Amino acid sequence: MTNFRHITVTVVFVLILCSIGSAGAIRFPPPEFESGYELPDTTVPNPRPGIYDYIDTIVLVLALGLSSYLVLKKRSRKAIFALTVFSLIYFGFYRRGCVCSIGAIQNIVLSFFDPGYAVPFVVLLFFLLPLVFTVFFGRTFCAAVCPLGAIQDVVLLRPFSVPSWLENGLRLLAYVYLGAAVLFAATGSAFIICRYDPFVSFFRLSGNVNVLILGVCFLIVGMFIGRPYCRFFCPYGVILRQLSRISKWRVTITPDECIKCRLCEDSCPFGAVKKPVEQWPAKEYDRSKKRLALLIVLLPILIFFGGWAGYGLRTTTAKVHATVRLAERVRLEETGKVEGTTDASDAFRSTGTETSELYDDASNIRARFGLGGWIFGGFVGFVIGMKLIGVSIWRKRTDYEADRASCLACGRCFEYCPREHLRRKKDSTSQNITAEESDKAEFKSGGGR
Amino acid sequence: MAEKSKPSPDRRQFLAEAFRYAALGTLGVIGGAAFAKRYRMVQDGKCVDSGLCKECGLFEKCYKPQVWQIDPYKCIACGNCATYCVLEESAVKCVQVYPVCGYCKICFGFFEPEPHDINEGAENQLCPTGAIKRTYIEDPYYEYTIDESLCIGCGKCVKGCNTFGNGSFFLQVRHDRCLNCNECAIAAACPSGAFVRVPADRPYLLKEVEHA
Amino acid sequence: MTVNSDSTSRISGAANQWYASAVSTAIVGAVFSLIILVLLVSNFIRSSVIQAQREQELINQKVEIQNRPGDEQLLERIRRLDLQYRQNLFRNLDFMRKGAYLLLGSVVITLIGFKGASSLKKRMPTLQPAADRLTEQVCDAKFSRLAVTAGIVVLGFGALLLAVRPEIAFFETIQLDTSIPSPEQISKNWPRFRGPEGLGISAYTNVPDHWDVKTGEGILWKTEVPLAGMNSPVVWEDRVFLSGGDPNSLEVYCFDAFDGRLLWTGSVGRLSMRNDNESLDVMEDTGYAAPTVATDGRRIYAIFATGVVGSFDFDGNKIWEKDLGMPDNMYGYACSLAMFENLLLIQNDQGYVEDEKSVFIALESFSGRTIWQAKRPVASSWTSPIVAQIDGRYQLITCSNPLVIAYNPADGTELWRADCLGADVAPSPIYANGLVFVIEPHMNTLAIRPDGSGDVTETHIAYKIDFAPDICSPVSNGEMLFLLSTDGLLCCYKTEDGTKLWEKEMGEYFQSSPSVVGDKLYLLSEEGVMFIAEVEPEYKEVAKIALGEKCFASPAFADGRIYIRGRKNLYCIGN
Amino acid sequence: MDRRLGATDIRVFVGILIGLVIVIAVVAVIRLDTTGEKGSGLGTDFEYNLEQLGKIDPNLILFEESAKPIDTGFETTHAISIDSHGAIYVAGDKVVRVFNDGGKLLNTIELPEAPMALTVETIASEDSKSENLKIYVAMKDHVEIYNGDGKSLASWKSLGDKAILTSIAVSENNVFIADAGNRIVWCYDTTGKIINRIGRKEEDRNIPGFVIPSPYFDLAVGRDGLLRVVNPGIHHIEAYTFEGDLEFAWGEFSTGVKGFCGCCNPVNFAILGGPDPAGADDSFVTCEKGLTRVKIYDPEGSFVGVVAGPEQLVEGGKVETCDTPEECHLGGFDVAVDSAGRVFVLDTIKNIVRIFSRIEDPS
Repeated sequence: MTNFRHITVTVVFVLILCSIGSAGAIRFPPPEFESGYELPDTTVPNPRPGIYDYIDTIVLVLALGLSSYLVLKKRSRKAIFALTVFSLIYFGFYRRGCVCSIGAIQNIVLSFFDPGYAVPFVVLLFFLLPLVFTVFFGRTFCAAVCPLGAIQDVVLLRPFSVPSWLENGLRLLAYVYLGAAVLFAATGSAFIICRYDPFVSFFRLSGNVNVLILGVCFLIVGMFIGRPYCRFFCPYGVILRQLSRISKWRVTITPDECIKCRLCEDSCPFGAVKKPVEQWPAKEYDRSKKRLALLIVLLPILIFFGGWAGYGLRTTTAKVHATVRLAERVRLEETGKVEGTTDASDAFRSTGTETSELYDDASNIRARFGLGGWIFGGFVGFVIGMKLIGVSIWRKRTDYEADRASCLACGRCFEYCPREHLRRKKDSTSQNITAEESDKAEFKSGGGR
Repeated sequence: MAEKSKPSPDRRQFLAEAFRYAALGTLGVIGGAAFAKRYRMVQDGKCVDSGLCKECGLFEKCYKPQVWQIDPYKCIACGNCATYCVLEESAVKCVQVYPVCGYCKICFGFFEPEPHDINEGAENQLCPTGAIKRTYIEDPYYEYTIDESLCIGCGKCVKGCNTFGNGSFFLQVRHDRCLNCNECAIAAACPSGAFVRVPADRPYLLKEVEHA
Repeated sequence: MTVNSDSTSRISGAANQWYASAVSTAIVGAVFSLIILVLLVSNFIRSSVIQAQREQELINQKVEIQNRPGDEQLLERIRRLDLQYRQNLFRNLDFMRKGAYLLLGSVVITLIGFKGASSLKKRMPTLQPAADRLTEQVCDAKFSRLAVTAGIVVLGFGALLLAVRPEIAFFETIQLDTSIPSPEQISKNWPRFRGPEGLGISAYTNVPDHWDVKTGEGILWKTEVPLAGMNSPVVWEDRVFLSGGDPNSLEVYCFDAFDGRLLWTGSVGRLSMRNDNESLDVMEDTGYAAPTVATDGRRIYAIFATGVVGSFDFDGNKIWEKDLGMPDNMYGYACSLAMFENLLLIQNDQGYVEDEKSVFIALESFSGRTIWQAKRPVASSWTSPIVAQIDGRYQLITCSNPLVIAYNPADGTELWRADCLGADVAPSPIYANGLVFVIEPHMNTLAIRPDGSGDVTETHIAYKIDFAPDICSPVSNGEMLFLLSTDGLLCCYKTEDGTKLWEKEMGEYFQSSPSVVGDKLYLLSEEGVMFIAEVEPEYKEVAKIALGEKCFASPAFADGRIYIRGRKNLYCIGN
Repeated sequence: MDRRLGATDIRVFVGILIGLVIVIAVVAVIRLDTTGEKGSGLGTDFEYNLEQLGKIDPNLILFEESAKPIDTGFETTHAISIDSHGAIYVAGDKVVRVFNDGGKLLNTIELPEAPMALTVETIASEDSKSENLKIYVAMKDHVEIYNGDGKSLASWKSLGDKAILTSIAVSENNVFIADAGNRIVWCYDTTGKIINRIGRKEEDRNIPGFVIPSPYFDLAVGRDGLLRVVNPGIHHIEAYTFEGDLEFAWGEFSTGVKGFCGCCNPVNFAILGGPDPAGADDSFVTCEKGLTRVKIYDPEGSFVGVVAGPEQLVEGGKVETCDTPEECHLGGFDVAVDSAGRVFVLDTIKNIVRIFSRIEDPS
């Protein structure tokens, strides 16, 4: 990920200075050669010029804009699919899955907690732009720009619908994942979103075997379950969901009015088509009112217990931080609880730093994880509570509509709507194209699924 | 909750509107904060005094792309670089900094600790991939060069050269190969925390530079 | 498409051909990618196995060549093997890379195939018979709630699983024993310089008065002390404590009182020589460890010439360490430690009066925390403070040049002072028969009534004796006061009025202070000769036993035993 | 109807498949090691291991550590020297500290800059009652001379930026300075005048020239009146006359205990007895870096025995190579001997002085 996540120049410079200090040996001249031998230079091939990052940004903006246009105005699945493939090729295989909006979350978080770190311009844009677009146009980023979404979308062959209750349950994972990612990024321990990114190793055509396996697994599942990563894991998706609830424009199945033909009922591989909803039956209605009251009371309790659990996990979560791991290892060695040393502990000793310093650092970090644990756990508790409330209120719905939050704006449902076909006919006839061709057109345009 | 509590369309629109602005506001704040931070860091001199870009403007100073590199004074040549890189053939390779090299006849970066004989025979070579070339210059000096196409960055020669010689062999991230991941997989696995980020226009930490 | 079925039927024929080809593409692609996958995996496994073998073989042969130098075939073999090994290494890498690309390509083809097929072969949107939507909704809601609840359970359980891992504590917390010893305990032991109250008086009368070093009679044990020190032994039940030091290390020793085994050695931070103005040059006759250690039966406390104070528990674990800073002291720091309840009392007199460096410090025994400090307008001294119970209240009595100051040991408030001393004060004060006896070396010995307050110089000095030792501290059995000068003149006075009773020329030099045991007086000379004498009505020598080793430290008396520290060894004498 | 059945079959099949896949995925995630705990996984061929070579046959060890090591309190140390009275002079940081063999700090001499090497000369004064000390301290490029009380007596003029002085020796009227930068030995008179250059490469005098890959270049004057200089690049100790004629040389490369290991060794040496006639046998005490070994060679250069090997010189007797470059670069220990034949090893990593003396009867 080119120039992702700066540590400030100073930090590096200080490191360099330290290393000079530690160098010890004085610079020693090479021998004078009588044969007139010239000292060769060490080759220093340069990294990819930073300007390309800005090109990436431009491409991103264009892609977002185009995707929004295709979803909301053109309403053409085929075009969307084409754009998806492009994004897959550009942001995926060409840019090797980096720069990546999903990973950008961590950089943003870190920049708020690490005084020595400021997030690069490009990363900031990659984080913000999709969000801004979502506020206006819904999740058009997921539709055809995100390479992770794209690779899952193209492998989707024979979708089976996931029952909505299961979906509701599994979606919790994404929130937990987001929380964890923020926690570890804030403590400067790790970028877990990048560590466990299942598809990036495809884009690079190499990588750790286990990650490859993980990716393959996701793709296999993805052939039958629409975009499992996006729906059940993607931390960025969690943010996009909430924003797209309030988006100015939104994906509608029908271009004008719903005739309740039920044709689109199972058109959506992501279970985002909401059927019309009847009134509560009277007895259910009362019960649900009570339940709701109960759940609202339950919310703060859940938050507290969540936080408490998160706090209880601090020693475990802190292990993710290298310093803590090292400190624990050294401690075990010092107290003779383990035999032998590791590279890390040897390296530490060779620096001659006092173990007490290391221990102090480590326990500070643990303390930070304690606080972070409270927040993280509290967040999870809150999410669960809200979800419970969410599934126990319901709003009367008369039409078939795409659920604002979970609609990935892939445009598959368009094809199922008779009204849509009418619209197209109108367009095509207005462009005086023969019915036959237009039929062909419709026919083909059934594709992409 | 259904009927009665259901807000009238325009009221709902208004709410949505309000939320939208709130959301945009939040994003603005986040962006602004993240952005302002760089200015703060400029004021703190964290960027300015880095001396890495004296004449260039604030943008270059603080917004300079950064890349991964190995601090040769922290590296313990553990060998993780060879296997933990996301690339099949690691982006980390051994480099030879000639001004530091002693041009020894018997180089312990090149020869087995107990060489059977002082010649280039495979049985005497330390490097498992035979990536080091030894060429005669003049008595008693020999030049040692790394063939990067063969080097896998295991750091065996680095150990030898450090222990007995001047340490002119050491590992560096080669940026023609490095993908510069957001979180470098090797950095995460580095036991001595030798991986640091350096400005992309000074992408190497060659020993001679610091020595001078 | 579903709306006008006739159009579908019209072009379905063409569609079928397309469909067939799409499917076949997909199948071909799938098979192809499968083959590549298999190849890649097998190659991966095969190579890793073979490489491992080659590597091992290579290593073996390299070892072998050491034993069979000049074996050309072997050399050849090695070189060939090595070449194969390396070629293989990179061939594999190359194969992997190419394979990956092929796999990608074929997978793409497969996908295109399938996609084409599925897009051509329309499945009509299947319309399930409209179920009872109401119940459906209700069930849905219920199941969702259950699912989420299940989520809670799962998460909670997961958290529990993770949380049960034991925590690795970085700093272990030692349970501190903050109790203080009872007066009985203290009087039974020898917890500080010159015994329970620092008066040189033993509570025991069964102390041996005859032994013989040559025959070994009465010598229970003799142990060499690792590092030299002028300080005296301290005894608590079955433990004997000493300290010693050299420029490299400052150490505290714990010996087993029964067999003299060195049980443990505790070490405190030696002075750092980083910044040279701090470097210490001690005099021979003070050394690095002149001050005697103190104990409260829970911990042992030691201070050294470098101003470092350390505390260890009876098992030798360091409890705390404190650096009071290098004392500015011309002969080297020598004031022994005293204790009062849970306070460790340190008389840290330095420099000259005008330097205003002198201070009295009381540290909390178990934590090392400073409880109180009192600045002292005095110069360096080499005396040890005592804590005496004087009509109901405790007084901490300190001697220095020029002041004798009594404090309340609990909080450091000054009770009274007398401006009556001068020169380099070495002998410690004692309290006997209602009077405090202080010594101005070579000049005179003063008796002060300790019931005053404020400056008592004019008002409370009972009487002066115009004789004074210069190093050895005085001792008294109540009605008699004994003064012993370094050159061996022992004088005895009446404590009420200071009238001289008798004097005796011992004919030896003395560094260590005299002690009273029962009705006997014990004097240990520099040459290590122990004089044991009865004192009434006249000096009457009971025994005179040579130890055969120079002695500077005052002996410690315990139940039936004497502990004597010689220059090198620690002796335990008993019956 | 059958179509619906088929659909259900597919569902079941897919369900099973997905379940399976999920299990695999979980396993993969668990097995994934991002923190380097599993190590590099490279074969044994990729390990650099000196364990075996570091071990030394105990029968060869003729010395034992006879006293507690002296903590010099330095941050960096460079050289050690011992005067005829057995006082130990250690040069480090910007100071020369004088210890007695008990480790007591006797004296401190402040220096203007970091010292590289030093030697101490004892001169009996005219009436030969008192005697006074001359302490020669070699800085990077010049020599400073102090008396016993640390008063500066003289400061000779610099040999230029290129010079890196690494050793200094005194013999009556001659002062020899090893200059690793110019790869030459300077011969001064006691007033600081350069009177000769020794060891420049000259074919016709068959002087090979000094091969010095790293700043370790030691010399000393033997009682036979010959100047002994290390030629580390070719693992030789060469004997020169004061006129600069190469008399003879000895030493051979070998990682084995009998020879000098590494690319450039020995880094330092001392001559037992040195200029002092008492109880000297003129044999050599050499010190190697890399495999840190202190060994004894007889005057003809044949191996006698070992003073201390890595096991003796590293706490816990763990034979190991240095980890970080800084450790390695400090790895050149210095040795000195006193008239009693004790060997003093200056550990430039821990900045302590270890004292070794002969084992009474090496059984």
